[in-house]
Amino acid sequence: MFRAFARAIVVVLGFLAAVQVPNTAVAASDLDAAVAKLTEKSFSVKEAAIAEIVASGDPRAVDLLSAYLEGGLFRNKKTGAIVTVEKTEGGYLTTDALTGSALEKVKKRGVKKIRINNKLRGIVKTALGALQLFSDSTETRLKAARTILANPSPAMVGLLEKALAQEDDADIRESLTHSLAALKVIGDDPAARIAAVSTLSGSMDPSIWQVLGRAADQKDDPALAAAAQQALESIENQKAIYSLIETIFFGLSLGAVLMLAAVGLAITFGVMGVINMAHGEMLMLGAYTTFVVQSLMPNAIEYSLFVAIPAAFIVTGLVGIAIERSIIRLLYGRPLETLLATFGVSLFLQQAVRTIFSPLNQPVTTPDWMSGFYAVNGALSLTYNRLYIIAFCILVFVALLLVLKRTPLGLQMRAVTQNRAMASSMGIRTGRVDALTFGLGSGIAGVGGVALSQLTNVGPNLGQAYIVDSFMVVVFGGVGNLWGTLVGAMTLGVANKFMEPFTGAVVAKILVLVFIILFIQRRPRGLFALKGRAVES
Amino acid sequence: MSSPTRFPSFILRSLSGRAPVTVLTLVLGAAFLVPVLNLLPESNLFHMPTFMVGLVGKYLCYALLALSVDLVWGYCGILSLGHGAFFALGGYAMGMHLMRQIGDRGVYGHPVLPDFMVFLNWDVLPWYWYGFDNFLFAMVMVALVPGILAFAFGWFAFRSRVTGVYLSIITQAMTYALLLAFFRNDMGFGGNNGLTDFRDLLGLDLRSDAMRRGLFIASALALAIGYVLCLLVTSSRLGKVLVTIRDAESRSRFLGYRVENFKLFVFTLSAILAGVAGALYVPQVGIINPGEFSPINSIEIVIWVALGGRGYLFGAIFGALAVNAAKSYFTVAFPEIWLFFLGALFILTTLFLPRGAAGLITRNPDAGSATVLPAWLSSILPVRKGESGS
Amino acid sequence: MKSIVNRVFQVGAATALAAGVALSAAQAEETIKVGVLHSLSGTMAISETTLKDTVLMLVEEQNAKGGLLGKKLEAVVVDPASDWPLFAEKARELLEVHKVDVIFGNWTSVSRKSVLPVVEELNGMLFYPVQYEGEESSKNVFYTGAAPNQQAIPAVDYLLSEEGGSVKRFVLAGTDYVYPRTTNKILEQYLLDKGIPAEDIMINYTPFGHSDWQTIVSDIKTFGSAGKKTAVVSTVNGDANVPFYKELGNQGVAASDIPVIAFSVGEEELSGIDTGPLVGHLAAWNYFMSAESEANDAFIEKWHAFIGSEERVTNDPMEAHYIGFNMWVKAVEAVGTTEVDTVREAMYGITFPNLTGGIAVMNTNHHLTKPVLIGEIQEDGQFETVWSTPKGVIGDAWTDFLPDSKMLVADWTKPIFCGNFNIETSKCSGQNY
Amino acid sequence: MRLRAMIKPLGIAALSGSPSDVPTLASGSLLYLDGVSVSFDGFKALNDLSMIIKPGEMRSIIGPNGAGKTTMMDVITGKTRPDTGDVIYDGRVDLTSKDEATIANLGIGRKFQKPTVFESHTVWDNIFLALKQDRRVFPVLFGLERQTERARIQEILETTRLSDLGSRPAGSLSHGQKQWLEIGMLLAQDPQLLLIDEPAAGMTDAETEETAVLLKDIAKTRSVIVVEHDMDFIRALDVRVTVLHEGSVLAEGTLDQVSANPRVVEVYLGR
Repeated sequence: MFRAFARAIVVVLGFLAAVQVPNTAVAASDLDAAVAKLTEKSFSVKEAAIAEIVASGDPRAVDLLSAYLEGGLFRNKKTGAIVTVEKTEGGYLTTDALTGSALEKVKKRGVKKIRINNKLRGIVKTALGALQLFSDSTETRLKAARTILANPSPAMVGLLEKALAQEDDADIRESLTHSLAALKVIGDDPAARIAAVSTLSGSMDPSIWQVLGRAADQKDDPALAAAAQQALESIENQKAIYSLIETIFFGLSLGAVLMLAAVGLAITFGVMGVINMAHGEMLMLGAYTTFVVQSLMPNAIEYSLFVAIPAAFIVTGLVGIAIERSIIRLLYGRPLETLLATFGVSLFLQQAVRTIFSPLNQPVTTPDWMSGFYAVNGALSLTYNRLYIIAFCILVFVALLLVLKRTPLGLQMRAVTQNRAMASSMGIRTGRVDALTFGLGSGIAGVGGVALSQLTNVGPNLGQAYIVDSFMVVVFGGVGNLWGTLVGAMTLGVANKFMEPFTGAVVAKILVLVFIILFIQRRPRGLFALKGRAVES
Repeated sequence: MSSPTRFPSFILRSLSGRAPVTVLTLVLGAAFLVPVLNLLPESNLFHMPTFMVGLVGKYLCYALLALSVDLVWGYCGILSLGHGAFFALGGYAMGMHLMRQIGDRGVYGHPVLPDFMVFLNWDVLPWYWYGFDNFLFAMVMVALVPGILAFAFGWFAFRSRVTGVYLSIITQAMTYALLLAFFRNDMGFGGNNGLTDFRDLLGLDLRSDAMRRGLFIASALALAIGYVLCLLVTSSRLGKVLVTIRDAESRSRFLGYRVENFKLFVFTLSAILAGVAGALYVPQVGIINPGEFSPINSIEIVIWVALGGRGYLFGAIFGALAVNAAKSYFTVAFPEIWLFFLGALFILTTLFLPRGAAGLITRNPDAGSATVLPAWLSSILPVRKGESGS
Repeated sequence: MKSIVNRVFQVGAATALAAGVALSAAQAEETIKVGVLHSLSGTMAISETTLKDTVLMLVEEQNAKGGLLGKKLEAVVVDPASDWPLFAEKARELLEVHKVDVIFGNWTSVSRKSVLPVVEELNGMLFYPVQYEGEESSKNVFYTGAAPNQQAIPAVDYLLSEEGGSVKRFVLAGTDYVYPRTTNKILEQYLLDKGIPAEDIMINYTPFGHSDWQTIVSDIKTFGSAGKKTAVVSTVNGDANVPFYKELGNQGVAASDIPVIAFSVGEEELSGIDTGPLVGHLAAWNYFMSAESEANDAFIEKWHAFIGSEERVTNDPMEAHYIGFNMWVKAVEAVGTTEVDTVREAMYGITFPNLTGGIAVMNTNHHLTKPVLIGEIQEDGQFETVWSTPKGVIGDAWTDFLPDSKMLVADWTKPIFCGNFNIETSKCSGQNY
Repeated sequence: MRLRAMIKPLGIAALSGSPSDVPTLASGSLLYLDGVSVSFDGFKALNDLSMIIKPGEMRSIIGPNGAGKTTMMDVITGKTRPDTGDVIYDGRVDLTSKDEATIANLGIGRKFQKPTVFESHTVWDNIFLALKQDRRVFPVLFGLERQTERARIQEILETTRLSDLGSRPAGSLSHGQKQWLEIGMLLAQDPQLLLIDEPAAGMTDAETEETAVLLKDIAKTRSVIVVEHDMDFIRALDVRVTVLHEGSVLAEGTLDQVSANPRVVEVYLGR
């Protein structure tokens, strides 16, 4: 650890020297030489090269290091030139990384990526942080300040103070102040140390907890240790609250996944009474549709999901209608036999995707806007994809509720499922309604599959992984009740997540299943059972 | 008088139908013939390879399992999607006995602990492994463990009047929970790998051909006994009550039959049969692992029964044999696409053979009434007395 | 009633017929039969289908070279359908009915354990190509995948080294089955021996196919925020990896903060993931597709041609089959027969070049000597080798880090001739030979 | 209105008073319902219903759809638990805590509106299963058909005119035959109290008449409650009539009395 610090110091000292002598005393050829050293095999040589690049004070250093960090620096195997590349048909267009001049087109294996490892990444990040602390962009400066906060080194004090003096932005100032305080905690002045601890207390940044943790552990200055300990305790209390919120969030998002997985089944099984073992495969088809849509529009991945959702609905809906018209239609009144036939369908569909798409998992890309997280603070961050999934789940639920309650199809659907003969005699074309209902259930399952494709494997086994859970949710909520499915899914999700920290994931799942078994004893028709005479018959 | 009569000798009668005679002849015939064919020299045209003996032996265990499902589903309307659990528990009880029989011949040479406990650094044998070194104790457990689980599960579920798909789904939850539990290495049942590397049973080497023949005969006898037992139960007065529960549960209650007790009885009996099937299965395939608890396995059992003909005991046996033979054949003949065949088989049978294969060979009991009865009902009507015994 | 009997017999006859056809085919044309025992359906098809194709490719290639001992090779493919007892049944069928000379197969430990008694009883020969937990050496099995000392231990050594980031805290995360359990037991002991205190080791198990990783990733983040460099050693199995890595990416666990080193994630697993957020996470294997050697280039080219797609990747178990198959061919050619015992003895000391450079050697404990590589995940789903052992590491069947196995050795040459010889008591326990 | 409160203004002083009087009140009755209410999702199917059936009494219940007739039967036979109120059988047994099987074994038989027979059993077996016997599992398992039972079955089949159909599956019977079979099953149960829901539905006039005769015959030795819509049939029965409306008793008396009651007319004809 100390050696890592020492290197960081070297890096930044080099930088400071450059700042103080702004008129580039370092010749451009030094940068060339330093960059060339990056291609050496030894990681310690590379490390020295990074220090030299920073020390060069060359304005190109930021771009070069950023490219290096992101794995965008290559060496032309033939000419030895350091280049950045752009993918094109049949190979790469290369550009000289140092001069920016376009070079020749090469084959894929004609260039070699300049290697980096995790340790170098850390060093480059810190160096970039230092370099970018005076950038014009507030965003870049904030990022730089946060990077430094993650790993400040004493040699940076001057730099940080200078930056703080110039800075107006409150967030950046806070980061800088915290970095300085973190450095003071390990500084020489005992009074300043205690003062720094009080500056840091209440912070919700994990890197500060580390600073305080180290301060609380040290034995030389008991007063400091006590102060740090106290600061940590108050943070712990806050963390406990945030961790509770986090658990609820996890639970709700798991519930949303269960809901999306089960909601199609709530129609095909819940409303129509078809024990639909092929439901999982409808999820699978939805996920594969996402894959196909993404491979059809590789340049617009950001929007692919908006295409995939209706596409999945239509594809799986049509498959559902086809299944209903060809098989299930013949089995009304024989609910248990639908189990067997749909099980056959499920085997068939699994093998079909295996034959068409290969048995391997297919890569589905997560759009950038769904990646990452919203950091409330250091203790609580909500991942975007989960937030979107919860929102999506609610959206699907509301849409489905509206279809069932407010559209003629919904009305006919309820009429047919409640009294087929009566509905038919009132002129409702029951066959058509059956097909559409099953299509709706399948289509919604397909939409759920789009959501699942963002979370899990898209492969032939996707359906199998969710079918049992889906049935549990629908039955627990009460067959035939959409609200039951929603509440059931959320209850199971949250219960699971609250148990998991104590019992581990496996036992939590077992306990949830046992809970369902016991619950069904208490309420043999699920959470939202219909009461009265109609149910009995 | 045209009404059927009942004598104390109804036992003989129930066994003297055409189906019982055929089934028992075939099963007992196989018990005798297969070992004999296996004993023939390999050059002989009729020689049956040991591989086939083991394979058919395995099918017979599946047939007994299917029989147990048919008893509850076909006769009492309880669609259990968790019968694989009872089968697996019986298998584990047998597996634990076989593990203890290994003794100090494990790879680590530990005198008591099975290998998987040794390399997970266990020091002592968990208490629930006690007694399994004794063959009789283990055999009692084979019946008792699934029986007690079924009794406890049924006690709660039937008393609370959980019926229909709700019951099906909680049986599925039960086997799924057990699957997850047995996967845990901390449970002390070998986790995912389960129990394997068995050596001998009753002092005889499990790998010897003689042992295989012995196990085959045992499986055939168990199937025959299980069949006779089911036959007696279904043709007794209790069997009739079961059918009334299947067809009109609440009506049976108003007649004064305590439905939950009848269900409990038949469910427990069925679980014990499944456990016995599992116990015979394990030494023949050489491994028992949590995969047997997987919900899909239990659904498959139901499919054998449906395919063979629900509510016909011989149908269940036939379904189990046919589907598994087809599976063995397809997985070799069309390894890449056999699921298409199996899937199509299930769909087509459901659509065109609503009464299963058994429906093909039994006449509709009252052809004239076919138009009166709903299709599903006629599909489960028992065959005319004396014809099938079911 | 007649029809039921007929039907039973028909199905039985069909099975017998299938067996018979195979038999008569064998008599018609003298071939050397290669059994392929990989799941083509069910949960494991995802990984094993590729290995089936690899063996088919190797067989085709060998036939193009003129076959073996003047005979054509014939692959017999069966589908054990990810059903473990079915593995035993199919193995028996391959050996007894199809009379194959060698079997290439299995992926999961449980399937190997299921097949083991069968190949031992019928004296077959099985090549097992996947990294595994060790603690086994059967006379009838050649283990061409990595033993724990060829994967897990070097990986941890790398993490402990300065270059690997001088890691001080470890999360051992795995799926709850025997491979992770054993590997983690070994690693735990190894780390304790290296002076890592017990409170800096967190062990976590999840069920198969676990898909909701929120809590665990969050726990890892918390565990990693204690001020010491933290890394995750992942023995998470197949399907569960995609949601695991997605969650890591989403919760912003970057490789430079908390690197994850995996033993079950290869190129094929990555081909199903968007690897953007995973760049810098690690894996330890004996082979990476990115390895630069002419043999590897040729192998990849052949693979692409065989499978008909430039997109398909190669991975470590494929190389294991490649080495195992070629070693077997060499051994058979050397002794001029496929008779199992003769070939087995000829296998010892056989060498074959690795695709990554260097030479693999088959040892008398039935494990290979192979180099160990650490690779970083790249944007394109490939691994970039960041570290490798200077020379090949001898696969150790019995780990030195578990109290009950450190006194065991495997050596299938005389005088020991035992897969689990106890050097303290000089006993060979529980063998049937 | 609770029964006691209702009785008081009628001047039956002996019956009014503290709750401890309830057994006294119920003691003379075979069936005693007091203040029974049942609601489904807010809908009050029974609303403070009170009624007394004496031993050997036959009673007709009429009322428009939704008046609570079937729910009342459900409550008596244990299918539905009342939210409030007492249901006491034979002056001592609280039926609200018993399940259907117990109540049936206590001697209460029920015939459903829609004939419910065991369609896949023969007519003979339907009667056989209904016969009064030990209903516990093991006695049933080992129980064999005795000679006396066979005679009794034969007798019932003759009473219900199904002698020739003994070996037919019950599912193949006509609607009327099923009604008769169900009555036969009731007889086989040998109950003290019969609850009969619309026995004449779907019968020809001649059959209806015969049914009325049969029921009157049965009522000589037992109590019978008949729910019916067919006024001719009720007239033929010639018994006391209770009119239910919206879950409680609207009127009680002879058929002529209740049909003269303006409120009954209003309920039946609407305004």
